[in-house]
Amino acid sequence: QAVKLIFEVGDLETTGIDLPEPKGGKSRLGANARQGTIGLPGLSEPETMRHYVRLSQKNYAIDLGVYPLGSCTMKHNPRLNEKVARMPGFADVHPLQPISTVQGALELMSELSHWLMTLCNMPAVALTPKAGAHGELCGMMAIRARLDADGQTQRRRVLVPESAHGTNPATAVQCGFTVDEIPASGDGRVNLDALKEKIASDPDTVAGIMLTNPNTCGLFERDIIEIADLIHAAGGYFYCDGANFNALVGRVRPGDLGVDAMHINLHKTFSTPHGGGGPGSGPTVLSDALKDYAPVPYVVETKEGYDLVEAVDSDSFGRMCAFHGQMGMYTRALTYMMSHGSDGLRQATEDAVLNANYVQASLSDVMTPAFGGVCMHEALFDDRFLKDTGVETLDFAKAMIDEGYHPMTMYFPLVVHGAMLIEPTESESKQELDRFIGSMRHLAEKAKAGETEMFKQAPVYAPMRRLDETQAARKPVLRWRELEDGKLAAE
Amino acid sequence: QAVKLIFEVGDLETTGIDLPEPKGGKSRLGANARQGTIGLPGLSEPETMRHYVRLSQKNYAIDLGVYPLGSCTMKHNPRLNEKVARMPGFADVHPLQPISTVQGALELMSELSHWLMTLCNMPAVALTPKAGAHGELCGMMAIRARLDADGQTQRRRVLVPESAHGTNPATAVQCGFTVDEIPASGDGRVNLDALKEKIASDPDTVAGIMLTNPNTCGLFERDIIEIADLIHAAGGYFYCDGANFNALVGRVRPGDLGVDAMHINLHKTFSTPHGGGGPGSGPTVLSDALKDYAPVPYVVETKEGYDLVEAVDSDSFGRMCAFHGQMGMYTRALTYMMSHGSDGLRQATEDAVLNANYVQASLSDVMTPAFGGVCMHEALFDDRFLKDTGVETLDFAKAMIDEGYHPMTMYFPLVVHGAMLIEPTESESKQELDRFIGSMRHLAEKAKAGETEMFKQAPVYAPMRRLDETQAARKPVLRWRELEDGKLAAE
Amino acid sequence: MRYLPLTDSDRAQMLDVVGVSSIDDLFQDVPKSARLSDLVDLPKHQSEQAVERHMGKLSAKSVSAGSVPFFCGAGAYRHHIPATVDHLIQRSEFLTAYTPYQPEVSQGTLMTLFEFQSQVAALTGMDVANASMYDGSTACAEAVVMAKRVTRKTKAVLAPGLHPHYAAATQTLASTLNIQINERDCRPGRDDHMIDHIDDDTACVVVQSPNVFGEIIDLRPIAEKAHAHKALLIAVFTEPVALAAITPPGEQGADIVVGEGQGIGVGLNFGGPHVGLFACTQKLVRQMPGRVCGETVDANGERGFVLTLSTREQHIRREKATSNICTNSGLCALAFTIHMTLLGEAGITRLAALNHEAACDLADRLSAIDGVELVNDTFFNEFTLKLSKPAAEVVDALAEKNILGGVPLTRIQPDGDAHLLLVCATETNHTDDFAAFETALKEVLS
Amino acid sequence: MRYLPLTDSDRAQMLDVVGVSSIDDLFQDVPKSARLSDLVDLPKHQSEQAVERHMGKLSAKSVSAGSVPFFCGAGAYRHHIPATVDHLIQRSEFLTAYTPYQPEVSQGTLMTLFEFQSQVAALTGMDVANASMYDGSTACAEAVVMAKRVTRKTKAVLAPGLHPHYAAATQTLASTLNIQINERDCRPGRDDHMIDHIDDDTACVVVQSPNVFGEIIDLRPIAEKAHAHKALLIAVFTEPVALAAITPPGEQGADIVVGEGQGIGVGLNFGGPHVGLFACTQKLVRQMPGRVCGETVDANGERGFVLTLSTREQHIRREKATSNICTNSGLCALAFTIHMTLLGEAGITRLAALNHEAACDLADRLSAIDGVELVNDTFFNEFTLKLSKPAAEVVDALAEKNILGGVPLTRIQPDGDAHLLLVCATETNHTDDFAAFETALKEVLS
Repeated sequence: QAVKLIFEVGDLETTGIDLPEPKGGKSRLGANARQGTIGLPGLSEPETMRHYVRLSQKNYAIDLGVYPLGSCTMKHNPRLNEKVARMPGFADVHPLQPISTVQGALELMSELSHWLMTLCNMPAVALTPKAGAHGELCGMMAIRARLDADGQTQRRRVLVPESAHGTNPATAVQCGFTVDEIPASGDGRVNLDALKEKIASDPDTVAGIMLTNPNTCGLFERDIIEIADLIHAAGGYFYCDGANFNALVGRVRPGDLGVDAMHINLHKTFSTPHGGGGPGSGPTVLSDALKDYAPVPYVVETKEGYDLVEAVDSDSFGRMCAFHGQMGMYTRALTYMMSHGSDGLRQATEDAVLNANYVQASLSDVMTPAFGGVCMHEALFDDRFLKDTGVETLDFAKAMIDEGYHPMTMYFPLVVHGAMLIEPTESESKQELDRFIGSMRHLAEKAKAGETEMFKQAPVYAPMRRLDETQAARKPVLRWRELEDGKLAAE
Repeated sequence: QAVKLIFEVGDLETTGIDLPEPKGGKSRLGANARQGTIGLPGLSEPETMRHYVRLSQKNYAIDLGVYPLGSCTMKHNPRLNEKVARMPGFADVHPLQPISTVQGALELMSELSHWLMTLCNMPAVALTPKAGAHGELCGMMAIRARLDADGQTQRRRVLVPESAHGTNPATAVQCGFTVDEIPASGDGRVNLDALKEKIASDPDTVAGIMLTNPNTCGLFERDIIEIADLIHAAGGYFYCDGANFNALVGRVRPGDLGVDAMHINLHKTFSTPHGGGGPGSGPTVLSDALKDYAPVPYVVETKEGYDLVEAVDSDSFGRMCAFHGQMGMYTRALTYMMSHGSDGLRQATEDAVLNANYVQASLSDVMTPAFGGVCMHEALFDDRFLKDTGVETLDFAKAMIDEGYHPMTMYFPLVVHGAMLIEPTESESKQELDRFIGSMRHLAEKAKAGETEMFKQAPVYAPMRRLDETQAARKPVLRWRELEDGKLAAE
Repeated sequence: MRYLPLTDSDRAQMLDVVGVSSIDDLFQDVPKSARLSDLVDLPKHQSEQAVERHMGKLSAKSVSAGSVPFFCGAGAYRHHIPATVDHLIQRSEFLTAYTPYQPEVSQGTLMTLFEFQSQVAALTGMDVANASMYDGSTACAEAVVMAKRVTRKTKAVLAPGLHPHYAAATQTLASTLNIQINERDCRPGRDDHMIDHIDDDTACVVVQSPNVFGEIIDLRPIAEKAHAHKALLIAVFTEPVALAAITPPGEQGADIVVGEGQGIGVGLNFGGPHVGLFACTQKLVRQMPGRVCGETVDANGERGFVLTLSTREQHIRREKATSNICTNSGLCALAFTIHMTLLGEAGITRLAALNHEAACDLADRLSAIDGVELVNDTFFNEFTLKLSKPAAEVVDALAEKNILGGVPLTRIQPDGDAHLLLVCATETNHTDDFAAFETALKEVLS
Repeated sequence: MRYLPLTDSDRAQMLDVVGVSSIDDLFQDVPKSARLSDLVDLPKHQSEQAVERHMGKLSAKSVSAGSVPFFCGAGAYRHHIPATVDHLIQRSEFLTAYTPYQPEVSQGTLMTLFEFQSQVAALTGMDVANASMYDGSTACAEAVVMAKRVTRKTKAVLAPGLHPHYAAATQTLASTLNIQINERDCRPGRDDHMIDHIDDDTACVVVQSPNVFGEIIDLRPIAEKAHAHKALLIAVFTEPVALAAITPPGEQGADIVVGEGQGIGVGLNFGGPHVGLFACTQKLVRQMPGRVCGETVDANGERGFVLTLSTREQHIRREKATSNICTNSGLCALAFTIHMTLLGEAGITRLAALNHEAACDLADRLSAIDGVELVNDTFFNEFTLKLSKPAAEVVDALAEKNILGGVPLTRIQPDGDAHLLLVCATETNHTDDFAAFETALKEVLS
């Protein structure tokens, strides 16, 4: 049953919140007091509840089934974390209260930092970045600040593999760098020769490299230490995209690989919920070379307790946002890490990698692994197995919906044709994986058997059929508008 | 997709709860320490979450749509009530803590009592009954205790209208009474002549009457004061089934009608959630004639604060259960009542009655109201409009599921053929009601148009098709059992 | 009026459709003398914030168990409940659903009830269980009534160690049904003697283990004697976690097992809501009170679940029903089932071991104090101390030191031994709590 | 390991299928020198109870706003959030869903985003809004970058009354993109003067209203001057509730409106997560950063919603994207939308009136104290006091009296006037709070 928009249900008089009557005294709003209506419909509380509960049931969610989005790391979100995040000493504390009244909050930030630095073997972490891409910005800003401090203002070229997340080049540009793309080798990793050539072509302009490891093909960059050495030798810095850190936690420390900066997606690796698109949190670990350039604010420990450094002085490249970052995510991530502990975190990493390899191995006879061999936490397939079937990656993905699954990541990384990137995470049981594998095999066989129409029609069991994205982009309707005749309609 | 039982997913080794390792000291369990396994499967936390989230989506709920179950009063359950019920001073308090440490809890019980007594205009209320039927027991026990105290031990006959809830006769019997049924009159109310006759036939054996008002046909018993007088004159007591009190709150007080005892379903009238079948709560108001016989425990106010009378002495008929009743429901009900206030409670009653009348009026041309005229909070239809269509009330109800609704109450009350009892409650907006009315009209027209098969097949859009209740009862499979060969199967 | 969706213009339109001119017309059947024209004398509606503030103040006037060292049991037990449990039971689809009479749209509730029944049957060692009762005490009372129905005999023998509230609730229900109940001497170490009360008129024997003093009772000899006289053995428990540590009553000859399930999944709640567990042998299933969920198939042959055997119930059988029970404790049963599913065999076994260990530690510490004597030979997580001072005074003195140090027997059995104190330890107790209790008790008794 | 479903026997079987003999083989590509064989030096796994206890202790070490009289604002505002909001955002289907890239199974999130965008557009008086940013400050910075992109000019004029954190975050992003930013004199009553800075090189003017001192700024003359020089007016707000009380920036000529949405639906959270609002004119829509949800139809012609205009975004456009933003603040946007839906026009208007009333009352009370001067001519729910003593000292002294009495300007602008105190009152303040604040401030200043 189609759900109406609140604008089609509510009206300007109804409200779901009882408030006392204002006494109606003088106004200090001055000349700019609002005239006229805003245009916000109100619903009573029962109507509101029903509206959003109904809507919610049109969503897929981890709590409903396998969510194999490669590079997105959809893992179990423990409800303990939600409970802790709502404790009043974390949730109901103002960021600008006197420092003496927020000692618990600062201690938590300090503990979180300790965990992150230890897991990474890095000497510093900037907690403030508000998401992964914001963390990239933090790391690249720190690199730029260091370069500028060293008078290396000509170093503005950042090497980025073609398999990189889109955020990498976008971030580099947002920091005033130019992007120089490195091609992949046949085994899905950085082409070392090409890299050397890129560096050698103009070593003095190299600001650094942005590399994801394991990379977006789900593969560990075997030559990573050599790559780090090459970049360092050229006078640049190594930014590691930490989106896939969940494949390494407790088994490999970025600090041991020569990384200078890496953001950590608390919402991927440490299980803070994705929430339909955030909020995330992107604490960024920094090497000795970069740590003095970290943004404000940060927590320091003094004799009297914890303190916050908020003013920009010294070498800090500045402030990235108001206040101190995503406290609500810190609480969840620390709760998660403490629950797992050093042993559980390592085991989780191992299970994530095992699950991915199990999926890859179990499907390699009916689908086509892009590179073969052992993978890390995600299994990458290309569309060769769909050749001549008329079924494309998109169709295959939509057919997965009818099997009861969220599709895997499609058409990314770009280096693989018709890519299908599957990340099961450690949260899936063997039983669930076996069912998932069965569904995938079933679809692969259907495709090969020529049942193309089924794929083209898919999904048919979802809350909606395929949506027309072209129309949406061509004539964007981005908000509700009231029509002039007093009726309401989408613009 | 079919969901497996936990017994088909879990095993005896897996657990979703980490606990420290026991130190393994001496045992004080004696000779009866457990040997052998229990047979309880465990699931990890992510599996558990997914299992129950998936299962939950197979349920209909108020938060999803109209739930027009007559006599069940499925109204909006505010989440504020849930929040309040979880406050530590209510949820995390032991019933046998020293009285000095539970003053807030007792004050809440006292406040709740004040609200209930005021709304009912009754001098006393026993809070302990754990549900409506338990409240009936409470009221009837009090009547019996009073009769016994007065030496009226021959009064064991309870008059019960044939339209009564099944709990009424069952309760009467459970209190050692016999049930004497009173027929209904043509207008769906108690047949006053028949009642007089029943009384006159042997007035000395009359213990009392159990009457629902508004009655289960959704009608106010016009002669209720006369009925009360008749019973009292005969030496009996008037038990009112309060299941439909939500039609009266703030407009009519049972104490003004001559009621001696009435239970109040906090989960119907005052919105504590039904929870798929409880917990309920059935505080029972008592008249001056009965109040000395109330069960223990009860709260009293002293100079030092609140106190609990827990020991049975004086006239109390005894104890109904361990501890003091459904505290968790008291908190929710009081929160609800305070939110509504005297004005909101009255308005809610009016809206509930208006909604029912609106449904009745809007459907009276295509369906057949059982009695016609103005109804109270529920609209009763019979199956005359389905005559010769081959469609029965059951089929009609199942077809409502395919329209996206929970069926109304069927085949109850028994006095109406193929009864359909619709209670929309005050929580429904006009918009929702209009949609509901539209669906009902649509179905009524389909039935008349001879589309019988659609009804017989229904539901087809629900999580399951019609279930075979006969098979379930004939060969009851009431639990999971492990088969002897080590495999698991339902018994 | 945040909970009321109708607007004044809706109301006017709807009255029009109904064909009356005012709301008052809809109340025309109410005798004039009983029509309220004014509001009742209660406060008017308040904002969510105001109500929450008021309730918060009330809450703060009690001492919550989690805020102090806490050792109360005696029928209600404090365990750690995983956040998952409370999250799941608050889902709209579970919380705001009715009794699953329409199985096609209630499989969520029904399947969990089937799991619940299976778990309860496994834990008690019985064949079948129902879908829950109000609580342990009312389940106990219903069991006695059921025994009368089954045996057509009218004498019930209640063990001295039965929780006094359970005995009282049973007495209340029994009194109107002409069931005779023995005098009970509620003292420790007396449960064996009840065998002497059993005779051919006995419908049932009701024995609690661990009993209210924490003693673990051997049910076998009692079962033997009962069965010899064609009486049923009703086994009672108040702490479900204990069943993971002791031989289940089903293996000791119980015909009916009833008890309190609160310890798993449900908070203390000042005594309610809790959840009554009720299990019995296959033979007795059609005499059980309460709702039962059973497996069946739908029109497509798919496995599904329904409420069944409803010909026992009041809404079908009316005055011939096995009980008047209607609403049960569905949501608490769900909480029990989720918590139990998380625990599983491995978890509940370990949880039981930790509880027993905690109680052993505490018993050792406290019984070493002058003026304290451990009464029990055996116990699970609760034991009885005999103190040199009246227990009620001691508990009050401890409360002033912010320690909730157990339940004096006289609180639940006013004529009981005033020097007996029931003390419980669970996995929620920190070692610091033990030390604090020990120190404080020493001070109070010295 | 409660979060890990694999059993050891699963692992063994799966390794077998993969064709390796141990987990180590799966890490074969890691250089030997970087392989950790031991556990890192951190505590091992702990029970839920132990973790909760630890976190509870940390929580108790801070003074929560709700536990004391509380008057802090300066970019984060404490309002009462209905229980419904927090309940709904915790539903699995919202909480544990990803960005809605697969619209067929994401209509729940998408439709709420469409509602969110519509509400934000209405509230700001703008044509369109995006699906949220991290927070107000980063939205502000992105708006300046966008203005550069739109105008191809590189000078940004920030108003003196812009929240210093917003200015700093903008400065950080601008610095690497060769955007020149003026020196700001962060004092009250200076926002008019910024008009003088606008010239033909100006890409944008950034003005906050109510500004950080609480002053309500007339944007019209600034818009006029800006537009005369083909510069964009970026209007900023930090308190969304204020927009219900004042003329929306869209009616005053703003081209882009950015601000913090936290005040509706989202708690203080010690500063994050919050939710950035971003709205602009129709003309600029394809230059907006961040995700946008749009209406379309499915294959059956049914109305549905999708993420759209993604050719602006990094995952498609990579280095040519309008921003590197990827994850936004979806769940907070949902909370905003639910809270706003509950409020509706009637509710938000009344809420704004109550806030203003509270602030007026408080301003009157406090400014009557010796040594206190009210700086503002106009304000909504926050105003600035000039104190006879340094504000930071006063606030610390108040904190010792358990009153959180506002934010000293120097906390956010270290070189600002040390005697200025920013004070905020909302509907959450009880009259008792005002009296307590008044009394305490008198004492501290005397």
